Amino acid sequence: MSKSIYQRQIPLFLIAVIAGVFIVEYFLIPIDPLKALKDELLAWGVNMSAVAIIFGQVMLLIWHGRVLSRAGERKETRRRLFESGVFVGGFIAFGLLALSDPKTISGDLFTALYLAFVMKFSQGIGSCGWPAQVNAVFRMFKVTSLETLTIATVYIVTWLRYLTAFTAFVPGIVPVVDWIIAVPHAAAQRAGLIGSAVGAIIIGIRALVGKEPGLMEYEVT
Amino acid sequence: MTPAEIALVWIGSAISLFGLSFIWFGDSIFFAFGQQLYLGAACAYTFFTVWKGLSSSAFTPISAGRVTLIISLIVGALAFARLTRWRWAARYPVAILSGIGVGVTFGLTIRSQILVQISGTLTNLVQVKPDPISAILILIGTLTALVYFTYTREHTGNYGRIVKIGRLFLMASFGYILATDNILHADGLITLLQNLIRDPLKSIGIVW
Amino acid sequence: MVFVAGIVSTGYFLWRAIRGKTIKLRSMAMLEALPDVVDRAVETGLPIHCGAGEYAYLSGMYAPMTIAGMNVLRYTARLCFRKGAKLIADVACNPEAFPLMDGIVREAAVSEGHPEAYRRENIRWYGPTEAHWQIGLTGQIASEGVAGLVLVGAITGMTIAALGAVRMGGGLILGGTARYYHNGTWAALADYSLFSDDIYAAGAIASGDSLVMSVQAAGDYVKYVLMAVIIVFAVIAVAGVPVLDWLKV
Amino acid sequence: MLTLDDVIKKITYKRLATIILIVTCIPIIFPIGLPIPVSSQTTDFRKEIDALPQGSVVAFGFQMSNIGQIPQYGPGYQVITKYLASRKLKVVYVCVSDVSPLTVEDVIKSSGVEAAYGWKRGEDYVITSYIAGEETALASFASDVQGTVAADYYGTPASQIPLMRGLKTLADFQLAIASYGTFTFADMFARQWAGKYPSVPLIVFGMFGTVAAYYPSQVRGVLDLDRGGAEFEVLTRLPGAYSSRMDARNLFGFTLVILMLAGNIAYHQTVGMRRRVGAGFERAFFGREEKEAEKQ
Repeated sequence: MSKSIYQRQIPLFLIAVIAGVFIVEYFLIPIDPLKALKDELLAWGVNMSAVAIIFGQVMLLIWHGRVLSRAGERKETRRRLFESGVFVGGFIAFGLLALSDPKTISGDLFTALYLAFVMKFSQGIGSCGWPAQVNAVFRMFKVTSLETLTIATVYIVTWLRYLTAFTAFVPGIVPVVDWIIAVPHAAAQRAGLIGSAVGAIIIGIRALVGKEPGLMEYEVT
Repeated sequence: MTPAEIALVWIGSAISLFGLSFIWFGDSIFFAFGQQLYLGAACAYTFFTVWKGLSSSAFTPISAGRVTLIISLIVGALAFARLTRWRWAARYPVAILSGIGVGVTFGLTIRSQILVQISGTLTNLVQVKPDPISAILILIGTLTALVYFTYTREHTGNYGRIVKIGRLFLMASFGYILATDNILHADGLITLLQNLIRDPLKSIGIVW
Repeated sequence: MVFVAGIVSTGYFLWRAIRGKTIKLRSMAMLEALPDVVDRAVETGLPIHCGAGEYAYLSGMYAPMTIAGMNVLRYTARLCFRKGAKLIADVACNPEAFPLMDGIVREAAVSEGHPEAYRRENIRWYGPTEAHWQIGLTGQIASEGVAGLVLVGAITGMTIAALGAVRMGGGLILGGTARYYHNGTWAALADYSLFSDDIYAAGAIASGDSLVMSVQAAGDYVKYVLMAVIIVFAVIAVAGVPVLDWLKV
Repeated sequence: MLTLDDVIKKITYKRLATIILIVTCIPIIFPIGLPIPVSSQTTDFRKEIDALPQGSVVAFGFQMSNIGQIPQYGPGYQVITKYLASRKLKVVYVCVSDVSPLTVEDVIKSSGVEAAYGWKRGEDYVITSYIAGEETALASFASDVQGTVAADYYGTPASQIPLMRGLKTLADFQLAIASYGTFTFADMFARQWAGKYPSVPLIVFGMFGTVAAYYPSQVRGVLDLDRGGAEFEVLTRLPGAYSSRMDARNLFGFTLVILMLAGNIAYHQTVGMRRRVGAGFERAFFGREEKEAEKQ
């Protein structure tokens, strides 16, 4: 048997068959055996997805090992050692904390420490996005055409509508923004959704006929 | 508050600052510490979540006799074949998951992204909502913005003019969603500052 | 009806393409800028980060966006290996596509004659949630620098901190998503943006396969049909025909 | 002489961030007390709750995309929970993201409803375990409550939870509340809950723009995140964190708008209204035209 058959052709065929089952069940024959097959495949998907996360975690640990082993200079090695040490330390410490409590990750101590460390850092880094946006708006929003005038005007008007002090003195801003949401935004959003839906359908059909290159690498070994 | 709770509030605030410090100091040792601790701790959390998930979606049903699910675990584990010379075997879980993804998307996309959107546009017209002119504007906006998303013709001449109208609608929409997204992030900063300034002081009894 | 229009239109263009009658799609600024970004990476010695977004799953609603992103990843990887730039592929929070991305990058290295340039540690997964992705990617960009970030696929609002890191590091940002609510951010923050359906067209162009491009062109005709349907339905709906009942789902 | 353009050019990325940070800090340290007018969406949100008789059961759909959202959304959950408890309503928190159960638990603790209103787990409120599957999860809960929630977050079987008895479908609830951190959930809630069970009014704690199309027909009231939360605090006279955040948001917003306008004035002072290739936003959206112009 040619290598290409079991390395590429069968997986591509599997994609087409599985996608086909879902499509046929949805559009054409909603019969019980087909529905049962679909449910079974969905259950497989949930499990495979979970196994994929375990795979990712193993790869993450391998990544730390590889990066550490490849670190060249002393300074870089020290830094990598520190980073990997904190990562593995955090993993083990919180892992043991969960294991030490019958409620594992729902335990009181785990929750308290998790909120203090993990949530707080997530909040801190999550608050780093605004300078990028503010910078983009400040530096890039230059009104030079009708399009840029439109986006800049809507941007400012929307901001003002969400400033309570402004709406208290200029309540007329509220219906203006409500109109923007209901008319131009709704129209553009509908077009955007229809457009991307068509693109997605075309990709789906290409997958069905095995002509979608984004689904699989070409390499045969 | 107990001393332990006060300590946690102050430690939490310090950790938040490690994250925020990124804007001014970039990749500092504090940022790296917070980052790696977050990644490690959250990975441990996820490990237990995934394990719990697998228990209910795989181990329990398998022990109850639904043996076909064993295949899903075996095929899923083929992802590890990427680490061996039989790396092509990892294409099987990818193929099954892609097949599910493509299949699931198909019907739902047609329903929620095409039919519901067309129906919405027509509803505006039939019910004359919000007003007759606006209802017609929605129709024009939807059609012209959709013309923008065509790729076989260059956007020049009369066709380009239609696209230009569509682009105006898109611009208005992007202006709105960008502003609301900015506000969301601004609120994130405000929340953080409020927590950073008030919570530690509140924990030691300073409230104003 | 939409399903049938899609099948018929795609089938027709596929048949034409197989017979050699291919169709070209209009050029896209983002793809045209990509070689320049790779050149910049070579000059500065900084890496290019490329991915399909933090929601680039295979098994869910975002599968088509992921697939489009994979085509762009292959194109970017080939350019990087050809020109000698370092590529880092960023895997989504749910690593279903990890093996696929690993395979595509490896294939690109081999096909460009530089198998030694493929390194597994350059395919990176940061953790299972959006926050992991954001924190991990931001940290990587901060510590290693970046010449460009190419993200095409299922992107969320959590990318912004990473985009800020790219800006701070002087890198270029290219990409976009079909998730509508994030188009505004990408319009403002990216140097070259793609919106909604643009990512699918970009994926087809990036594949370099004339057959794929021709099939993508079928989408235009489906859209024309839909436009006609909207106009006709609008007219008859106003005339009192219960069109909305036909569309009930 | 220093022109506006010179000043603008001196505002680097970090300096810009510093300016905004300082401006935002001021009202947090020294509250100003700017007015907070209450919008109709918030009033409608309250009306739907007020319309319920004591003992009614509410389904609180709870989705958060990540744990870092707790501080931002937390006060909203707290004030809503407090108000529901004060009205002697019963709540089933339907957790459709992995961090939801943990968050609800924190909300119940930090809002102090158990002590203040005598709320009891199992009788007055239930926290479901994480129901995976996003839209499928919402649909499944709506059509088969007992089948979807076999046990609560603490492992108690649904059959042993007094509040869960008699709850078969979403139609057995008197009100549904949707809250979400991921925008796409707005449509899912509207489709699976409000769309399929129109007899159960749906109110939302989330960004207004995401449900604008459904308001007020399917979605009867909206708390528009921080602004809506602040309005709700004013309306219900339950003091919370949002009201004080509004001062900071106002200053943040006004500064941003002024800076943007100043940037534009400076730009046009130096280059005039003529179209400059590669200028600002043009580069992002019209890259292709820019290339064509370069060729010409």
